[in-house]
Amino acid sequence: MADISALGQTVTYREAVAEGIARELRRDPAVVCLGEDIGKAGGVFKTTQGLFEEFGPGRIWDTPISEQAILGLAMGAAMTGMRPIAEIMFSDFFAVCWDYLANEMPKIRYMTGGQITVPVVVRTANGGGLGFGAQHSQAVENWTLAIPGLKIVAPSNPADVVGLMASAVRSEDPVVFFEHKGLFASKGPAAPADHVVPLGQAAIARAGTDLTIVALAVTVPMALAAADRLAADGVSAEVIDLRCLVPLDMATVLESVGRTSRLLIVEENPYQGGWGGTVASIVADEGFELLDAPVRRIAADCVPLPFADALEQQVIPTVEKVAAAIRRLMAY
Amino acid sequence: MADISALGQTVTYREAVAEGIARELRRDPAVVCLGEDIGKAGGVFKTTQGLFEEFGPGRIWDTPISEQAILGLAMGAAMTGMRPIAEIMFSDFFAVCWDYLANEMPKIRYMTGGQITVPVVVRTANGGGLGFGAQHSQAVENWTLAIPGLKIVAPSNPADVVGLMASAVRSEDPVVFFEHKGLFASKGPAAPADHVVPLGQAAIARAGTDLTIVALAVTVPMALAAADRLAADGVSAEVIDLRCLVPLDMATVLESVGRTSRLLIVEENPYQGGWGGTVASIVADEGFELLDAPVRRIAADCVPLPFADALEQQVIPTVEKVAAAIRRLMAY
Amino acid sequence: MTAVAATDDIGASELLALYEQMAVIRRTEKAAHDLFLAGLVKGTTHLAAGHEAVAVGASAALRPDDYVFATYRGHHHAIARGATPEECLAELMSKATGICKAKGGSMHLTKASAGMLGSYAIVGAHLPLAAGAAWSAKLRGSGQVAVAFFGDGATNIGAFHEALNIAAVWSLPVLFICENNLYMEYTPIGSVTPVPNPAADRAPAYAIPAEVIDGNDVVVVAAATARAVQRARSGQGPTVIEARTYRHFGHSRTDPATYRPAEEVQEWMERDPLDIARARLATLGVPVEDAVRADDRAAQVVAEAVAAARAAPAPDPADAFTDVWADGGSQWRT
Amino acid sequence: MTAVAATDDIGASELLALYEQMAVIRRTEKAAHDLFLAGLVKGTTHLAAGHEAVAVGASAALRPDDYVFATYRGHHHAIARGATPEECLAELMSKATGICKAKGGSMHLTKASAGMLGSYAIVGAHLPLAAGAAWSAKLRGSGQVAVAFFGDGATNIGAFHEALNIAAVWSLPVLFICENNLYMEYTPIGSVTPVPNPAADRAPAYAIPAEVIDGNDVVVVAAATARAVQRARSGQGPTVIEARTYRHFGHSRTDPATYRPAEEVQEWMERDPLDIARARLATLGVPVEDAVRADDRAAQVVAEAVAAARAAPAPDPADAFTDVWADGGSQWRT
Ligand SMILES: Cc1ncc(C[n+]2csc(CCOP(=O)(O)OP(=O)(O)O)c2C)c(N)n1
Ligand SMILES: Cc1ncc(C[n+]2csc(CCOP(=O)(O)OP(=O)(O)O)c2C)c(N)n1
Ligand SMILES: [Mg+2]
Ligand SMILES: [Mg+2]
Repeated sequence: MADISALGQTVTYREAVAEGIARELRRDPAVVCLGEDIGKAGGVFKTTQGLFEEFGPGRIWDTPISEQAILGLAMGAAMTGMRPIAEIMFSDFFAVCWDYLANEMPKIRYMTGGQITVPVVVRTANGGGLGFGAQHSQAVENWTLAIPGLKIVAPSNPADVVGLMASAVRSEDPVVFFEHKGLFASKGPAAPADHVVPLGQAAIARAGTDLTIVALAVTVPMALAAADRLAADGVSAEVIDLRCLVPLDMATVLESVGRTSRLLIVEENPYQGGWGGTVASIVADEGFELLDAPVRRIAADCVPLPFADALEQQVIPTVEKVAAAIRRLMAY
Repeated sequence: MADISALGQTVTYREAVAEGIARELRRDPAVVCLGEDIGKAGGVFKTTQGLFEEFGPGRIWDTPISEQAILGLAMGAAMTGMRPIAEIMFSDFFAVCWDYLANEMPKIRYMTGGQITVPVVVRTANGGGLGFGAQHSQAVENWTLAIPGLKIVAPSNPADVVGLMASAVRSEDPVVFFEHKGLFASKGPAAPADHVVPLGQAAIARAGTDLTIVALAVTVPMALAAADRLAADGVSAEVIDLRCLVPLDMATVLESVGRTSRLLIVEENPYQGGWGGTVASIVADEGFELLDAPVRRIAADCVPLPFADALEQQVIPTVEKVAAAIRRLMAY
Repeated sequence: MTAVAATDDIGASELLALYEQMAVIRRTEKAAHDLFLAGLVKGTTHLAAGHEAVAVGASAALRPDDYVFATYRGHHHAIARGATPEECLAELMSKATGICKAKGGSMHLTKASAGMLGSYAIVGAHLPLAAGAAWSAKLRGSGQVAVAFFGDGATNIGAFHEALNIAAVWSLPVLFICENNLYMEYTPIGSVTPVPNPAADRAPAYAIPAEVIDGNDVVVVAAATARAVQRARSGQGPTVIEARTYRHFGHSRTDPATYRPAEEVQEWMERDPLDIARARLATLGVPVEDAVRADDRAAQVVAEAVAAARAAPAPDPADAFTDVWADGGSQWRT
Repeated sequence: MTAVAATDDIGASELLALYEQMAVIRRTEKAAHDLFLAGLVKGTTHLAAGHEAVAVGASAALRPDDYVFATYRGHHHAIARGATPEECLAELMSKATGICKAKGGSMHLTKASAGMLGSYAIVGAHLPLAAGAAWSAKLRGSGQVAVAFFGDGATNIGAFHEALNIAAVWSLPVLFICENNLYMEYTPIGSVTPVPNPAADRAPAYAIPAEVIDGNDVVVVAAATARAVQRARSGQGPTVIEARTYRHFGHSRTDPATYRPAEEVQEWMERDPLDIARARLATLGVPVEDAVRADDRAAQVVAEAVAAARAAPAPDPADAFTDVWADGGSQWRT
């Protein structure tokens, strides 16, 4: 693997995924990767490019199209001394191995009274906006939020990818790691050496005083763009990058809302059952007295994702929709 | 099947399930049932008792332990002229056939531009409180709420079971029908003949003026009991039985909150990602000006469900917890 | 170049019609490829050039009211069942006239009115659906059969196992036709499967009869399908057919398929299903000009389809909010 | 009454020890049954009385550091691997001293310190886990093997297929041991499976060797397991063992199992694994008093276990909020 950790260098999110994995593979011989086409082919999104060449077939395992086996193998190996990183190619395919994410990995420690530890990372390409249609475009981070016992990571930029991957792999608990398809080509500063971002710490991606925007993964750059656009109108928006859904850093959100008194949540999953509902309900309870305006959510509309760009843009969050929501909220 | 439709008779929720299915089987020859042990054995919860005897093996099909096949068969048959009622024995097992609920049934109409119709009902025993442990006790109605394209029904009493079953089977859209394990033995008035409860209409289970409690399935009797208890203290609580999560009758909820200005949501699924978050966020947005107090949610704690009664009661909603929450909310 | 047996009972004019269908598919796939490169097709495509004989041969043995379920690599099945190249290409080009109103895209071509009940993009998911359609046919006593086409890679996923088992136990009129093109995306099926024929070698686990056939010979495919259809319609239950074939393009989009050895590619290119059909036509005494004319007609159909699809309007943005429910809308709350 | 071959190479004292283990299991199950009827065990139980020889025979062929994965019907596997009747019964009785701190219950008995890595209540889910543990052993070069015990009904679920396939392809040191007790819950396996031996007849689909054995003869089970372990440890990959057995109680709780024909029940009761072991002991020249004494010891162990479990304290309610995360707690937000 090329060394992309040199300071000041700019890398893609895609490269950061491979880099983040490579660093952990180098650090700990118990780390091992498995998934479909992740080896010689370097992954369908090229997010495992170079790993097979550097680490060989003993560390990087190509599997059949057997998602239950992939996650079952990963869990069984994690229970017995390894630290597997399993790839599920598209997050939509969680649906064919959901039992491992919903009933096995998150519950075994609890139901054995703490006897079993499952240090596994499940990586997946999440989200829409690329015209892949209803079965290859979903943002399903909210599926995993419904399951107590999973840690949930969804980075928005290359340095966070590396830093959060380090924490995910070192976590003794199962972690779902959402890599956003719409961000793979995006660029940002490379992570410094030994970069570790702890799980459960939101970042203030943009400081502001007039309203708080809570965002995750692809909606972070979207919120930042909208905030920049509104700055021209004199609106000072604070953008919080949650980075994780579990642990969920509500302290940072509530502190921000305490300063701004307005909250807009921007999430890519559908409105019905979306993670923003959980955040909104906490604020509507614990932050009720902080609010000067309704809590608003921009989420995907409650329809399957259409193929055509022109239709998909109608359904998923966009900079325009966020900007319009900011305007409406500031006008309240 | 015994005729339990005589007016004034009292029946169990369990009997109502079998009765609701039987009425539809009698009415429409396209209705057919499939699932594990639903035939001669009458179902592990005895909710299909008598069906095999009345309708025979051509209408009531025992399957292997193949949940993907069960839902796949049901969907394929629904696409081609039948109206299958599929049973998934415990709702936890949705995890082994989630693809059909998440990616296939709810999306095929949309992604074919309306060419295909899937009139299928997926019945399942949902919920906890019986000491069945982490993998047989979950309330997973929120899993389905995350999926646009599914209708979601969860009756709280025998008459509604029959009336909503009629609507579910007659629906041209896929319906997930949650039968609550904790309610099977509960009793209520039998449904009158030809009883049909439309999908998406909440019921005011108890009228009140001081606060609105939104409940579903097992939390309805829980909320009613808590409300009765608080009545002694002079609190007049209104209890709304949502009956369905999709279509979601927010009009009834918002109207009620408009009168009471206080909202408590009681849901059995875990707080994180629970359906109450969606309801709370709509009220915190569209009903912001109606509220005189924080929106509160009583939900399961964010842990897997423990086996021991004494532990499980710590985790799931109880009458005591609801009563305490009412008190706190009225004291705000 | 290609040796064919002259013993199969298919007439010259019928074979010529099948050849023309294959030519239409080949040219449609080429057009899709070019339009993708030109940026006019977005998202992804999985082209079936090379697989034409499977779709056309199998469809030739089916009744119009039979059911077909395909994968994301399903253009050939849609066209073989009667979808026009124009409505398919319009779909790929995100046009309002697309076969799924531009809501499905390349991976979900569907022509329900012709019994082509969808293209599914979750590997293996449609095998139980085909079993379900077959169960429905059995319940209704309609005499219909259902066919699931799927890739070699699908044989290792759970849904495959559950579908074959239930189809056998309930003796359902369903055909499981595997298009074994030797590769999943970029990984050879042989490296992740412990038996040489991933579909056929599994069939005995369900007491289902199976055949491994030359999937590049449309006559062989039609004959094997006809035998399986005959079994299904006469109540003898499911059949597994493993049709060996090869894709001419990469897995999807612009994949150059460099993971395939040059000699292997060469060998299979020499077994082009269109060439094999032409050789068969010659054996049956059909003048070469007839095949050329069929080709020309195919070329013209596809050229016109491209032009019409290009000219077609974009979908109405409001269409994003229709077709969730049977009432036509998408309202989920009051 | 039961005829046994005297040719198996197991010594008298070893067999007596196995017999005593089986007796302990039998009495534990009987105790669990009675405690359930007395209302002291809540929720559900799936008793393994009748299946003792599978657990005890297989465990006899394993190393202490090997891995075992069981189903919700797993009391016998927990005990065979070293869990005490007391900690198991305390678990069933919702006591703080339960093997899983009363958080798991009957369906999830686990003794990780003895390599008994859990009892799983989603049918089939643990087969891939066992493959994963075997993969881990292979990666670490530890020489360990993993065993998944599962029911006949589990052979029709997708995870079975995926687990066997990957185990074969990666040549993993894993044993798939099916306890074929002829029934799923209340439905005979033969009515939903198209092959007579639901596990063994599927093994060729993965090129995995398989045996169908008498699961009620502990010596037969031990010998078959030893052969499979030997293959696994020497790098020859997985084995399927289908052990035919029968449950003495119903499927769960108070199921009277009236769906089973009386003659069938009778026939199997006459093939009680404890009787078979006693007959074998006699053949080996072990005095009948030795078996009686082993039985008495078992009775005493279980009686003491019941008393201790009854006397044990209830769990601390605060325990509901521990053990979600490796840090011991359950905090999911700030
Ligand atoms: C459940 C699932 N896993 C993985 C994928 C990603 N994927 C799409 S096509 C493909 C390869 C399929 O290979 P095969 O079944 O041989 O069909 P082919 O593409 O060769 O026609 C994979 C892995 C998917 N769509 N669904
Ligand atoms: C995926 C799944 N489907 C259904 C069930 C319900 N269930 C529990 S045990 C059982 C029967 C299992 O039969 P078998 O595998 O033969 O094991 P046995 O109980 O006979 O030991 C069923 C259907 C389940 N637990 N998990
Ligand atoms: Mg292939
Ligand atoms: Mg069994």
